[in-house]
Amino acid sequence: MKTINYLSLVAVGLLLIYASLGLPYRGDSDALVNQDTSLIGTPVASSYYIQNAYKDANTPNIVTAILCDYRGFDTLGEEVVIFTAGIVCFLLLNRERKIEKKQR
Amino acid sequence: MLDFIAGHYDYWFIILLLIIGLYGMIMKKNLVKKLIGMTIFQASIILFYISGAIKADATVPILTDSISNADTANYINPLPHALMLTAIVVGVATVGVAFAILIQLYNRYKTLNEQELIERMK
Amino acid sequence: MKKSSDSPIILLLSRVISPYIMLFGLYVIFHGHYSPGGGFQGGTMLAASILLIRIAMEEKVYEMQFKKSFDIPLGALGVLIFFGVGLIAMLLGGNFLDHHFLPIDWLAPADVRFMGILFVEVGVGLAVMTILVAIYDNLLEDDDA
Amino acid sequence: MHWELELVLYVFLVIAALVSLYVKDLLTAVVSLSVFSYVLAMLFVSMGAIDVGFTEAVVGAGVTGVLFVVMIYKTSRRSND
Repeated sequence: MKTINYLSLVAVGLLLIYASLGLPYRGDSDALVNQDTSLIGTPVASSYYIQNAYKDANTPNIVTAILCDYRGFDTLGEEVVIFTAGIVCFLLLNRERKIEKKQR
Repeated sequence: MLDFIAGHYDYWFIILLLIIGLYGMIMKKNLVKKLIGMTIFQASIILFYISGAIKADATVPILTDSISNADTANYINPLPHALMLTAIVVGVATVGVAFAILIQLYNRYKTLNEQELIERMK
Repeated sequence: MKKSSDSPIILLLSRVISPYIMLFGLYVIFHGHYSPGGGFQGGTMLAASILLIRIAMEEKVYEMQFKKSFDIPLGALGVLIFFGVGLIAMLLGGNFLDHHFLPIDWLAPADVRFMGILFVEVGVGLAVMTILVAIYDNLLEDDDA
Repeated sequence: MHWELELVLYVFLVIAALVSLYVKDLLTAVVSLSVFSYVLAMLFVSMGAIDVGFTEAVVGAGVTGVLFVVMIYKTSRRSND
């Protein structure tokens, strides 16, 4: 059983290394995600953000502008996930609920 | 050949980290060790996204007056940064839920070893 | 923890350092437009300053700083601030979370979006701070109470 | 993007990950995981992602370590493997 686990680890590693040979070079400015227009002629999102963040929101830090303005819905869902985690911890480990359960 | 290695060596380090995290998750018997392996796995995924965002001879994504933003090759791609920023904070919240479950398991079965846990659950 | 620490160095030093960490966290939240920072980092630093007092002191002392029963309701308030900013923009005719439609008339349109980002970051910081403190508090509950 | 600096940081990263998985005392493993997070934050900053590096330094090396220590305090400290 242990041998199968080790072999599967090595197999996954070799497969990922084979896949990494087709990735673009590191720091390549001409890669597909870094261009201004995509293959079908629409503007690429990150280039649009770099050019228009200061004009739209008066904010020099582009990451903040993306996080709270352009993609605010994403951040809202993420915050709901954090709040759900807090609620789950509260429900699993709270003391008052346990006392109530014991007295019953 | 040397150019190819210089362009790809960090992907191989990231794959090595991913394999280490996967090894911790499937080979270790202690549940806390499995959780540490999951943290390493998650870190390697975040590192892969950040590593794909860099551009040669570009600066950090905070606009200054002296560097023009009309040419987008002057600033690093900011979109993966924003996505991975949320992923890190979601990571600590999910780890908190895992801690709550581990504490409840220990209170009930008095062990965190996987095999003993399965035996005592029967 | 439940009992106070024995060492006077830890007691004195945590009491001195904690307000400065809290001040730097507030700076990181409100200066996040111009420098690295924002709601997530600043909220986590505020949580770190509260957790420092919670580790060093006993329960009676840290209840005076930040009450244990406040953390889930304040987290809900943070989520509601974020949601409310989006809802106001939607009620005034725009899309959900379109800060351009916020009712701040005397500012330029770019500055209205600036203020919208600020409100959102305050909500995110409040939620992250209280939820991290809530996870710590609930992990430390006694099991045999 | 100084490749010598990044190579050293990657080697430290792999060493910290291996130590935190191999050691038998769980408290040592958690301290090694904090070292891992801090080296990771330095690597992010060297790649130009200063916001992500800031977050990782505060969250990964600060709050996660505190939560791990509390969890080990409530359960057992020994590990068999």
